[in-house]
Amino acid sequence: MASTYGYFPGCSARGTGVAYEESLLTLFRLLNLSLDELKDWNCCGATSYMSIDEGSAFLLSARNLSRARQAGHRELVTPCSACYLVLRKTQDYAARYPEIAKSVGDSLVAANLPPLDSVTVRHPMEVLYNDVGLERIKSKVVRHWRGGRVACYYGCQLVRPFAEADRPHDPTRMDELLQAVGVPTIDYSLKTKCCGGSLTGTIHEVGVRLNYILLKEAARKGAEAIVTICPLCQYNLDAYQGEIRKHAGEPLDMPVFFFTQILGWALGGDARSLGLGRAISGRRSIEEWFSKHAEEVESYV
Amino acid sequence: MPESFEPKIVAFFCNWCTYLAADLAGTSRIKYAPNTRVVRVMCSGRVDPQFVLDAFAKGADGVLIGGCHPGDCHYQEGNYKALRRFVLLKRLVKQMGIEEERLRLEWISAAEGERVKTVVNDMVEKVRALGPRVPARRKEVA
Amino acid sequence: MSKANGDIRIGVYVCHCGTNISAVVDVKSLAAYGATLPNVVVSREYKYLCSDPGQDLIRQDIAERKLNRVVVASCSPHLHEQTFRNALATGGLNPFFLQMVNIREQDSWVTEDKQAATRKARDLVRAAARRVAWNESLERDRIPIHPAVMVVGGGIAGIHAALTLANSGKHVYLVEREPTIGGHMAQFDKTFPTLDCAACILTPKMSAVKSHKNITLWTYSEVTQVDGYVGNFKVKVRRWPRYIKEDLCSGCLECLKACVYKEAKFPDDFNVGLAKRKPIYISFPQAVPQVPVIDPETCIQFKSGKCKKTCIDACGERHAISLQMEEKTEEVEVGNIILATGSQPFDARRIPYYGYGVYPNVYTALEVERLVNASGPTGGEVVLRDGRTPKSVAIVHCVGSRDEGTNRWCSRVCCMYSLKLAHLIKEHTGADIFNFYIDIRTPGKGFEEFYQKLLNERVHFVRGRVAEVTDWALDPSEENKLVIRVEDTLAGIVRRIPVDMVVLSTGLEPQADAEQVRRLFNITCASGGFFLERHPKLAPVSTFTDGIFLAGCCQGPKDIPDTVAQAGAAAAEALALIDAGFVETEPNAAYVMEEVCSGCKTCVAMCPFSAIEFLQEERKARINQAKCKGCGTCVAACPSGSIYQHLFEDQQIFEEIEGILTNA
Amino acid sequence: MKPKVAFYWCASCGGCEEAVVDLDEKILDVANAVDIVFWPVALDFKEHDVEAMPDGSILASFINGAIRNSDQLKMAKLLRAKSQVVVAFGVCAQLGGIPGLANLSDAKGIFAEVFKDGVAPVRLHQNNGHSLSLPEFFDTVVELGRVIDVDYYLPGCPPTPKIIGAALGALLGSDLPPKGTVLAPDQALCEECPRKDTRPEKLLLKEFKRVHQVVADQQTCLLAQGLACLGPGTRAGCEAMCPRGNMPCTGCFGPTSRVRDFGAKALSALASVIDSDDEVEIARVLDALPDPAGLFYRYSLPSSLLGRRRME
Repeated sequence: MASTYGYFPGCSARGTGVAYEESLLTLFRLLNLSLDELKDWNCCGATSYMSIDEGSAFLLSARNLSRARQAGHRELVTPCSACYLVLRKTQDYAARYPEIAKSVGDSLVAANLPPLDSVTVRHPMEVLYNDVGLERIKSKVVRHWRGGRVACYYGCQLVRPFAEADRPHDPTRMDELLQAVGVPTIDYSLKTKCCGGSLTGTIHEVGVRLNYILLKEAARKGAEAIVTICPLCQYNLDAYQGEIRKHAGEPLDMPVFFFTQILGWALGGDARSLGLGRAISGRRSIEEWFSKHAEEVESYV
Repeated sequence: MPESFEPKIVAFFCNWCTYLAADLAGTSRIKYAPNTRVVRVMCSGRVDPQFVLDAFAKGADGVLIGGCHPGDCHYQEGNYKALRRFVLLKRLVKQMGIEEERLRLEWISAAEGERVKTVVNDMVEKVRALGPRVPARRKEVA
Repeated sequence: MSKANGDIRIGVYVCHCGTNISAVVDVKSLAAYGATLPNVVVSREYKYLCSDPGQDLIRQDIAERKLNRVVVASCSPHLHEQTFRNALATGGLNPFFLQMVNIREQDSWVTEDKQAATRKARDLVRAAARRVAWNESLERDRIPIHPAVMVVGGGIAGIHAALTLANSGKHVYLVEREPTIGGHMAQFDKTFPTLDCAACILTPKMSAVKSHKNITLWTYSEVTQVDGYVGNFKVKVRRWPRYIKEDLCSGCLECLKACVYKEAKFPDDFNVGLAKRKPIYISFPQAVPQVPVIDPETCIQFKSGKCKKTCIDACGERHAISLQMEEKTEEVEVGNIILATGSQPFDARRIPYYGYGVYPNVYTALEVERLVNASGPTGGEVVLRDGRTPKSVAIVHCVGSRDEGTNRWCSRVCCMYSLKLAHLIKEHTGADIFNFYIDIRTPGKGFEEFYQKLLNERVHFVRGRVAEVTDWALDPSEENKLVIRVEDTLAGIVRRIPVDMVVLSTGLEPQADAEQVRRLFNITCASGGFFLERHPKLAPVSTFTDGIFLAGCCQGPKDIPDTVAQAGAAAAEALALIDAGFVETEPNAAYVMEEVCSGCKTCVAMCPFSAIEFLQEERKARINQAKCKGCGTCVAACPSGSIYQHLFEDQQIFEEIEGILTNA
Repeated sequence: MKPKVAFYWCASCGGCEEAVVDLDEKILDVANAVDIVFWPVALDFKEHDVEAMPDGSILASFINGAIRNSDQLKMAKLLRAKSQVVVAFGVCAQLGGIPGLANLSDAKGIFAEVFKDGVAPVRLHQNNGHSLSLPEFFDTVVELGRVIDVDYYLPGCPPTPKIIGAALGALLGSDLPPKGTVLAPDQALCEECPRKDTRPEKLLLKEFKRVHQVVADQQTCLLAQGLACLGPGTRAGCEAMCPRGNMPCTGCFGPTSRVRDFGAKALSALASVIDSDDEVEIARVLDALPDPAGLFYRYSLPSSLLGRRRME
């Protein structure tokens, strides 16, 4: 089934998370799922908006949802956990609080956009898990995993408070997806703990300490890499390892992937189209695991 | 419709579930709209469609029937009989020009005091919005 | 059908109920209004009508003012209808000339606006006054009570109820689902706060049950069908085959030794999986009956038919083992039923962040009960699954209690058993013990003293709901430990406390099949899923189904003393009915006006109790007054209006409707 | 001198007049027994002849049809004044009858429906000095008893010769039944139905059928065959004519004295025997009865508890 989903990239896909979008598109192509990007999408309303002026945050994401409806999409895929959360939150609040529903509704009318109609917000992880299924993904694997054990890290926003993408306290679907393509994952008890979020930018040392804890524990449990589903998590964990090395004086250099990169690789995507070259930390491992000879397509029978 | 329109809703509550739920709402001091007037019957199966039509004829703005949840009837099946009649009665009542929201059947168990509040308040609001139900006017003859 | 004929003289009585009613409803004006209604000759208000002087007021007026109808506007008929009917009766009036108006539960207590509440009361009183004019004089029927009682559930509640009844000479059928009676109490080591050993006080009662001449004990059995009503229930009980004949078995247990499985290798439920059992087993040494069970799921003979059957050889001449034994059904008649089906511990897996089932050293309280128990899997040694003795133990309170995410209620026993376990573990291991609690609740005889004792035993108490139990280590001190992350709400800091062992004090939940059981016995569940008592204060062991009583945790979490007290109360309620010899029924049966019945048979299909018979001779329907339960479904269905119902006549209900709607 | 009787029709189809004629030779006995002073459908008397009579000079007036316009109202009152006894003759006079179904609409609605864009009638038409007038057309049809005092009721559409005969007998006889009596047995039709014994004791229906969908079995209970037979709720007296003719009873004899609203009771009885406890399934089964008001109030809408549809 070649299904088409509405697609809302979100800002980080065009900034720090370019590799996420690259690998996502590659992976979906390999599974012949097509993503139809919303025309003229705007900020999802996350972070600053949501914390400063909830009202406008709802309007922003309502506009995106409404555009999706306009484009005739019943399902809207967004890879970013923050976008996912804000879009869901908007739907949820509009459904629960008449006054919010009204203000949103009125503004949409003013902008002569269709009303906030039922659009299901989806995350790629859960699309792969539910719509494609482990079996089908397994069947499409063309490469042996040559890398080490990985820690699947889910972060907070995808699974809480909305528990649709996975179980809120012990999500496992990313683990199951990676295991399906032959990647060994560790039992990682911090998989939903805080990555530091925007603190790395505001109260820097607190933010950095938080992702130091994540990296350290992953290493302690024998993981050689961390795999994420959220651009902010990936950035936080990837970007500050040098700084951590300096302060904690620990030999820490661990690659931090998007799950779409690993899956894409297993299904035959090439390193560039998966944005693997964009990593900051753990470049040596990456060189090794995704080297030319590894890239030669092997056939499974 | 007058500003201060207070709908009057005749409620037929079964003795074992909904009536007890209404008692529980009381002992739990749950406040809800004062518009219902409960007629206690042993079972929702006792509610003769004549009672419902009579209430409407005499000017009730709404009629609420409360019974035990399916499978929970104190008399095993009375609530199913009530349901069968209700489905047909609702159609008849609609033909007689009475808005559907004015006739309602709800399953409320003895433990669901909170639900009595939700149901009654919701019904009162819906009926209030419809306005007073002028009993069907007979042309003044003689 | 009654006629409001002759001279109707109604008395209207409005109750203040202290201020419960009068604070919201204007009782004075209500009484004054009552006086203006047709046929009303006297209308009064009084502080407490249910009190003796209140009732006298009514009796007096019946005598002096020649009342022949009475309207009482007070609380719910479910509370005091009986009281006021008696008042009428003792006043020389047929009790069914009473009509109650519920202006407390369904008016003053649920209404904020005083005018609105008073208006509502007026409408209801007006309706009642109209209706009561049509009430008729009725007589109650008497149903004889079968003296036998069935007790469902063989935990301490069921055991105590059964013994109480049996000792008073009544025959009791005690039905237990497990192979032995004893329930959860049998799994405990010591009991709080006195620390006397559970076995020492339970097992004598268990054997008393076994040997009592008035008790028929059916273990490994369950109730499958209940028909009839108070006085004469017909109950079907399914008895699973245990493949060992109770009458022939001497309880020597040679068969266990002889089993081809030299090693026990199947999880042992009684030890909550901490120990293993063989396919032929006995739950615990003091089990009653002292008879093993063969589990066909695991027995080789049942699985493959290729077993040496060494057990049968071991039994030898007794021939107690019979692999051909089949399930059978017993059917008995009883007058009353006591439900003592208990509760189940909360499944700790439902709270993933406490790591039960993930980290081997996270235990539930019940598991630890077995660990500290001298007859338990470790012979009373508190050791971790890897054999180490814990040096530090965390006890997490309120797991699955007082929690929006799982169960909102307080399970009442966890605080105390947590303190007990803290004491016992310390005694056994000398480990550092941390209790993590929201509040410590010790409202029982000697409970608070026990808590103080624990404080002096240097057990640590941290006030705060545990955020998570985890294995991630921040520094070497936390390596290979379980870390408790919690906000210490007294110190106002977030703490990480590394421990070797975590005990989850799981709360109590309704049995998994409480819903089916409730339907089986036609009773109600409260919102939490525990069985609903008839009245929380005045009828705590009765249900809304006459002749069915509750005892123990099936009605709500409670400790052993409360359970035993309740079991005694339930037994007493049953005894009261049995010794009275009969119950009086509510005279609300339906009846057919046979001279006008056309014999269309519509009603026959309406009755689930087959109380309606079609008379082949007369070609008309007739309702068996004894069988009719008074739901009135056939009355509403009769197309020619030829069926009537006492207490709920069409005319009476039409009058009520009219009364509600004719504006004053 | 022979007692005087009058016959008059209001809103009716004429069937009741036919029923009188259908008395066959009995009509002659009637003619011998009484003196017919007013019978527009058969004899040439005029309104003013009646006006001329002294009050109470007529022994009995048999009025059929419901009251739907001012002229019928006037005649009803006139005859009431002139008669000692008024008999509501037939179900239209008794309960409103078929014309009563007009209460599902009102004058405006009916005219719009009937005349569409054509020429609608006007109350008063004047043309060089001459004027023609029509009676006022009421919004609501009512049964006779609602506008004048009625002594007896003869149910049926039309009443059968047998009960008419019985009624005449009673009136001419010495002991009159109590005022307000419905002159038919106060029992449901099943009592007289030849199929009565074929209804199963516990009848539950999985579906209803409409008469055009099946050829009903000649012997067995029609309801048991899924046909919405209203016999169980309908007063006896017709000797189950329709069931004998293999058609279900439609209720023209109205309810028994113990029922306030024929439709509500018939509805209750019919719905109660649906063999399903599932709301969706129940709704599906009931779709076979597309017009509940038409089915249950075919003859009794004006006298039902609600009386008419409530117009916006």
